[in-house]
Amino acid sequence: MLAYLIRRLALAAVTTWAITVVTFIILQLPPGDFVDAYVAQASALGTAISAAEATALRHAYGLDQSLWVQYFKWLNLVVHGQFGQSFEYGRPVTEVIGDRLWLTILLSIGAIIVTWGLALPIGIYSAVRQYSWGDTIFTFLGFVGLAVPNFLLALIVMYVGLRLLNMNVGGLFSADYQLAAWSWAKLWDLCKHLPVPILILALAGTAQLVRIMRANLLDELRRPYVVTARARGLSERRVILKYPVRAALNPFASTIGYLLPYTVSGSVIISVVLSLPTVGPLLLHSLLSQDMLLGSTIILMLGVLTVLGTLLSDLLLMWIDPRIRLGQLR
Amino acid sequence: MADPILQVRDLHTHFFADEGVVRAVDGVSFDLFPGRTLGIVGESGCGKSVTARSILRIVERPGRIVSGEILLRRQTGAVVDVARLPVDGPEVRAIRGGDIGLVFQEPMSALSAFHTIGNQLIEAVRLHARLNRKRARERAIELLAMAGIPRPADRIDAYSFELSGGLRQRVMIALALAGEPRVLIADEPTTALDVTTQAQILTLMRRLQQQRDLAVILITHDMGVIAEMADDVVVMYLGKEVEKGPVDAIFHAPRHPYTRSLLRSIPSVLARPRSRLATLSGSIPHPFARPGGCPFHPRCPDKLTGLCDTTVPAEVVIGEDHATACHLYTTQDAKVPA
Amino acid sequence: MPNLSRRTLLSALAASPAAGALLTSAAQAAGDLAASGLVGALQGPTMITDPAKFPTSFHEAPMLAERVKAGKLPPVDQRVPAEPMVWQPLDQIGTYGGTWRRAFTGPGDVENANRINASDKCFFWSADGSKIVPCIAKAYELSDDGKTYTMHLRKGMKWSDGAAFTADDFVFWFEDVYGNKEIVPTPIPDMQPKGKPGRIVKVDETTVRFEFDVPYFLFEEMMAGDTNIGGGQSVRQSQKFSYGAYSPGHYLKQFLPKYSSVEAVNARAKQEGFENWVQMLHFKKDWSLNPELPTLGPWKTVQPINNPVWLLERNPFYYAVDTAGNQLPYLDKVQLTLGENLEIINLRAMAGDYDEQERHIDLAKLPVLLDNQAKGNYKVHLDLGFAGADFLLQINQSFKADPEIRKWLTNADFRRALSLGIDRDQLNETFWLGVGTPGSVVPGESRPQNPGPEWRKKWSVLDIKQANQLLDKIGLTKKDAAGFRVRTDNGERLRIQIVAVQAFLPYPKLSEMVADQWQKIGIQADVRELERNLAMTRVRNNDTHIFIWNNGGTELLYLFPRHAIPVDPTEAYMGPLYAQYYASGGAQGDKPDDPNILRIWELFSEAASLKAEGRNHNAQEIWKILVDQQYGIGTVGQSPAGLGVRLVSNKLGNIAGQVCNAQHCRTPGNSHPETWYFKA
Amino acid sequence: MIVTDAESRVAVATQRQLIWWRFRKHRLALVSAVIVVGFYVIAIFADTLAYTEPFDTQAARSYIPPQPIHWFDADGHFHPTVYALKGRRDPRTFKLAYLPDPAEPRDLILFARGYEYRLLGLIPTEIHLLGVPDGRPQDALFLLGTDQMGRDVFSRLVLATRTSLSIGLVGVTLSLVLGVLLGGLSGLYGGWTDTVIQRVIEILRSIPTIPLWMGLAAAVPASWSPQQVYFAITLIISLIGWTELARVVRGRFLSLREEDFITAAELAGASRMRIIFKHMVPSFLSHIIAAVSLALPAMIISETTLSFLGLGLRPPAISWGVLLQDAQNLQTLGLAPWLLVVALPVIVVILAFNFLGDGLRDAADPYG
Repeated sequence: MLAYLIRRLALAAVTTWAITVVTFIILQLPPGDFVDAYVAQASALGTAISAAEATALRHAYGLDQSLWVQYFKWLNLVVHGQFGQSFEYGRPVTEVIGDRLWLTILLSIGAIIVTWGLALPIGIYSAVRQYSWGDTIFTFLGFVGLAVPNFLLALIVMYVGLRLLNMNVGGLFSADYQLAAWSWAKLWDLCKHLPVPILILALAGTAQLVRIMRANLLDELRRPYVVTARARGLSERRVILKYPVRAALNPFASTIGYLLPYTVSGSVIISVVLSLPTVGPLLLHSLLSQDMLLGSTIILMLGVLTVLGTLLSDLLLMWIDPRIRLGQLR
Repeated sequence: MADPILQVRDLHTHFFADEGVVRAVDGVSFDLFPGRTLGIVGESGCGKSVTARSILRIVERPGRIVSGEILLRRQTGAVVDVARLPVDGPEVRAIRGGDIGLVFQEPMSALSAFHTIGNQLIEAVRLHARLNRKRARERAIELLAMAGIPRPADRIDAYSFELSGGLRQRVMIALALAGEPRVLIADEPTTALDVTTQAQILTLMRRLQQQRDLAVILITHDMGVIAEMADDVVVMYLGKEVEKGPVDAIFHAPRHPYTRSLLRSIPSVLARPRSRLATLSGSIPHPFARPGGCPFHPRCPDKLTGLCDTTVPAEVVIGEDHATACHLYTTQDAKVPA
Repeated sequence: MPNLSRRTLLSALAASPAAGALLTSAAQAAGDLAASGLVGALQGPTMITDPAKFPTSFHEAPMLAERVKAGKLPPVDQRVPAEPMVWQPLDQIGTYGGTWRRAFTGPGDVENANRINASDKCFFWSADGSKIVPCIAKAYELSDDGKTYTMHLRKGMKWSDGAAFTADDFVFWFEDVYGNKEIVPTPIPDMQPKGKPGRIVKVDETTVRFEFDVPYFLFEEMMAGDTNIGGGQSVRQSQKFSYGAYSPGHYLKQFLPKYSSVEAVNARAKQEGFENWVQMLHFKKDWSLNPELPTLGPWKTVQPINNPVWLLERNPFYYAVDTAGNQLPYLDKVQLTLGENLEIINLRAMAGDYDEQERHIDLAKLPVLLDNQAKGNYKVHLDLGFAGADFLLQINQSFKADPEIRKWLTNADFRRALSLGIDRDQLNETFWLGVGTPGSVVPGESRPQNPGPEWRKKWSVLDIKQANQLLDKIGLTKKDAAGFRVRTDNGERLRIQIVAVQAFLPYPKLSEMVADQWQKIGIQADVRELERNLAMTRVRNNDTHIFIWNNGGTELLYLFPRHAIPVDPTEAYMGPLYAQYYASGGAQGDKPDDPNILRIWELFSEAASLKAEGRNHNAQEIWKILVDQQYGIGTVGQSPAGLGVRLVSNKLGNIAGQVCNAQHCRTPGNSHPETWYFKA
Repeated sequence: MIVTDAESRVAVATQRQLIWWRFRKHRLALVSAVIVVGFYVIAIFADTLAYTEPFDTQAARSYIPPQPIHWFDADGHFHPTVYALKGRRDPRTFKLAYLPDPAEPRDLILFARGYEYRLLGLIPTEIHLLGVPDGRPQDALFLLGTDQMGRDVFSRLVLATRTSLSIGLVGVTLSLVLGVLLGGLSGLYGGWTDTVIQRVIEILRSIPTIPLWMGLAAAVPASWSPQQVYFAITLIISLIGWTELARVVRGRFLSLREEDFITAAELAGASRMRIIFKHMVPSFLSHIIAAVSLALPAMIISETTLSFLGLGLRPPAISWGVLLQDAQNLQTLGLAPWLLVVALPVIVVILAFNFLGDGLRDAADPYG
């Protein structure tokens, strides 16, 4: 069991390192650098940046160094828990990301909770009452949920909100609270804004998990231990909740690891559509303006979240599955 | 002989699938007596397991009991028709485990891997007896000991996958007896076990039957096990009973061509579903495509063309407690001693 | 098709082949746009220059009065300069208080509030954008030889931290910022006419002299325009720029090695999280990032731009008052809220979330914006620009990669044919909703540099027949099966590439429409939508055939010439190699062989040493050549497409009917937001 | 008892037939299969189904709402016609208003003349399924209205379908090759090959997909022609999409590796590749088909998302994502909501693929 834990931790570390490499490569792929993007932007605003100035800027930001040097400089910062300065914002990357990361996580976790909260009971219902009306309806809705790309859903919700309900569903705060320091009132304001994006974000995941839960549970329901449990005189509810649901939950735990990046990825794009102050729009923007340190830090953070999620789901699996705990299964 | 504890009368359990209706059990009747063992034998898919599940009312959708009676004499002496009880009602639940215990063929998958055997056993104990946790645990250990499990106090906290196949089957038996039932249905209890363990389990079952005056329904495709264990035998083919009678009569004077084929195929009748029987021509038809007339006629070496393939044979009594459903035998033949 | 602009006269109502869907609308007289009620009078507050009419006692905002009471601030008469700027507001004396809610798009959008704060320029423009008027400086004189420019500051004027604002701040900028090669590696053309560096000299506390070696009459315009030298502190010293003629020396000295040591400032930089002192200085002198920075504008940053809300608050030492002696601005705060994309900003604007917003408002949404006026409690104003082309096809004259393509791009008749092949009315109707003016590149007729009304139409109306004749004449006679003209060298289809970026208007879509129209003259155009910095890279590499931009700002040709003539290598879409040649005085790039370009250069460089009339004459001459040669094909302009759709809350007072919409007017800067107020 | 035909038929059914029957039982899947095939037919004959040249702009046709077909003439006879439109822009609201002109009806005819194109990319023709007699459908036929530039939405939608569906198909093919190859190697060889491939998959899946796309798509040189971008986008999408398929394949291989017939083939000296493609792949083809039909919608969503973000295909290319991006603005919501119609085929196709995939999976392996 300890060996398993160590193996998993080591794996997480290696994966994290690999992510730093991949991240760095991805961000170096587009042609040009931040100064190019900056010069282009300045031009659009009617200001000339001379070639000499561009060179000076490049030097000031270390963009004239080799990729290896830049990578290791960044890695060094990362290892020390720093992430450097955002070129564009002129602030430490961590500050720029600041609240946005927490809002992203809040949104994602909210979405995951909603996903699970809806998917589990619906999945159980659908499996137990396979081919019933309810199952058919949920199955259909589930597929619709899978079929509507969430940005499209966000667009539609925006449209409906605007045209029919006369409300703007974008953003996470009312104008009055944009600026305010954190307070209970602001938190409440945030809570009021959260449901729509969370539901949009949760929809696809919910649909998917309902499918998984239903399939898993259908598998489990066919297993002999269900028959024997029933034959022992347990009530149907007890039989199902104690045995097959428990077993069907097992592979579920392993989905956490992937649910998190999936949700976070989804949050990036719906945040762009709904103008949510999460890391999504920041990431998109940093990629376009080639704000290297900002972009790579965000991707790295999301990657690490994923690794943590995977680790978490491994640990959870270990905790809930005696076969793994007792070393029967790897 | 004492009154039967369980009487099954013309039981029909059908599965209603989109492709058609599967008559998994199509008219089965038998009596079961305390202290005696009834063997139900037949190839896979012949309906023997469905019969067992029908008795416990745990047939899964889309299957359901269409007609027939399952008369159970409960411990109170009252006789109830299990087939008429609400399927998940309290009475049926009390009967399951309380009056009738079930032992399943796959001890590995018949136990939850996520719960200790103690957890499952204690649950079963407390379901049918008002005991506190501590007493229930003691009772569970007793049960394990009774089922011949060494070091039961340690084993109670183990998971099923930590035990050997034989021990698992003993756990299953302990579990089946946790509610002190008087009827035990053992559905292929030894199929998954090696020969030595098989013998041990059968011995255990026989011992427990004697100790508790249990009525046992033993479901198997293994004629050897039947010969060793059963007092009475029902031979099933495609949901119908083709022959039934005392074990001696069946073994020494089998009448139905199918029974005869089965006996000829001893010892290797480990038939896989829909595969060829060693000595039987043809394979079991698809359940949706049951042949007309006598279900066995496509494979029957003695079939009477024009009769067997058009008319379902009625059951004919051909001896004391010995009956068969075959056109080869008429009521006249019945008088002919075997 | 008779889909004509609202401004097109009825004469254009010619019958047309009535095929299918007819847009019979549009023929409306020029007056109709005014009748829409969206275009008001070009107006603004009145500047009082007669000291006799100056107020004698001063008043201040309640917000500041409290601080004075608490002893944190000197009383108002000590904060207002002895020679204040005095405004008579447009409608009436306002009342203090309130927060102006507005939108911005992130740290790249500094210009958003730079323009609100544009009153930190030395000189500015009158409300109609035609005359130079005082700003932080009260007057200037140019010597008769045009070599000396003397500027007079306001006595007793102070920085936002209370320190005196004097001639020393100009000298500090000139010597310690502009003069430091690590900060400013290359001198700016603004400060070196004919390549000869100028100097800044302190005469006394309130008098600054700019000295040049050659006549430089143009400098008066440079100091008033949105130029590197005259743009003012907020725009020219934010975003890593280091221009703008003056700097708060008393504050910035601590970050310069000159006043301590390189080690000391670098150590401080490291401590504050910067890699070196230059990076730190770029941060410290940026008013949008550093709330501590002393400034001169009406508002100063209290929460920096790199937050979801960029918050500005009144400058307690602001130098302007109204005629009643109230220190301006009236509005306490400006709250700029981050909008992650333009759609969201327009959506919120419609909901009435902003009190005044002209930036990021999309002309294409005008009908929707009008629909929501009552609900959002705002009024829509259209501010028409002066520049000739909001959508300008700049044809690369120095293209070399493909001799065949070069041959045609540099052929005047080819360019004329392209221009004649564009149906400007279609573009106007589709993308300007008919409110633009179709025609050539020249600035509006009201502008002094306009060469005359006949130049609006020359080579710039749809004439497919003539276009085809021109193309046939120059030898592009052969066509392929699909009807496209083919190259003369290898018989393949002649393909002209249009590079367009997403900017003020949907340039890629406009280009697609043009490409579709050019089919009728047998020209195949491939539209490439590129990311802006990639497009710039391609321009620098002299890799584009036609690049799309606008010519906003060219109405004052000398202040912002780059989209009219190839002189500025920064954005030399008309010929990067030629622009390099001009800018480097012949050291780099290629010399054009087109005499017309050389003539333009001659007129252009001569103008710096000419007085106003001579300069305007030269500009007119240049415009005539440009129209005749069609280096840039103008399409539709003088429209509200850029910064010209203005939503103003009905609660705001002293709002102009029309605001000067031009680069040099720093829209909405020269309508002086400091005189706006919330009606009770 | 009477033997019905159905029963006896089942009795002799092959495995393949059983799959088909089980599949047929999924009515939704069956309907979906028809829809999917229908969409691909649309994709193949896109130019024939389109009636107006998709790049034909005209200010006088800006934002025309969808116009109905008038099926019956005044006498009640079946005589489908469409009307020409008269439009004007309101000088106060700046809105465009179009009025049909019943005085100028045009017959709606089948196999009409229109713009020139090459049928199946080969045969030059100008015959289109729908049109009007004068060969100028752009003046009167607006089944789904027009966009800002007066381009016909129906025609563009049909052509976008071709782009988006083919991206999905090409992308899935690439993913499939990668997935089968790497998943196969992983499952067949095991050991460190397996470990390495599994780690790569894990890392790829640890990077949130959207930034990964965004990074890779931003790296596509924007100077590339639309065709090159098209292939690059497809490649990018499949580069990420293969992991799931590889996982499925690996699992199958792991279980198959133990089967006797593989061992037999190995003993007989067959090469690895031969074993994979000759013996193993066929044995789980049905799973692959199911996995593919489930992967396809993901591909389509990917393209749509990327293009929507402005990182995928760009105009003048026409794809669902491009059209959606074009529709994502306030003026569309307020003035031309019909431009959002593109959402419909996206949803329908993805839905159909999901149902189809689900049905196939159930049919191939009811308990898997």
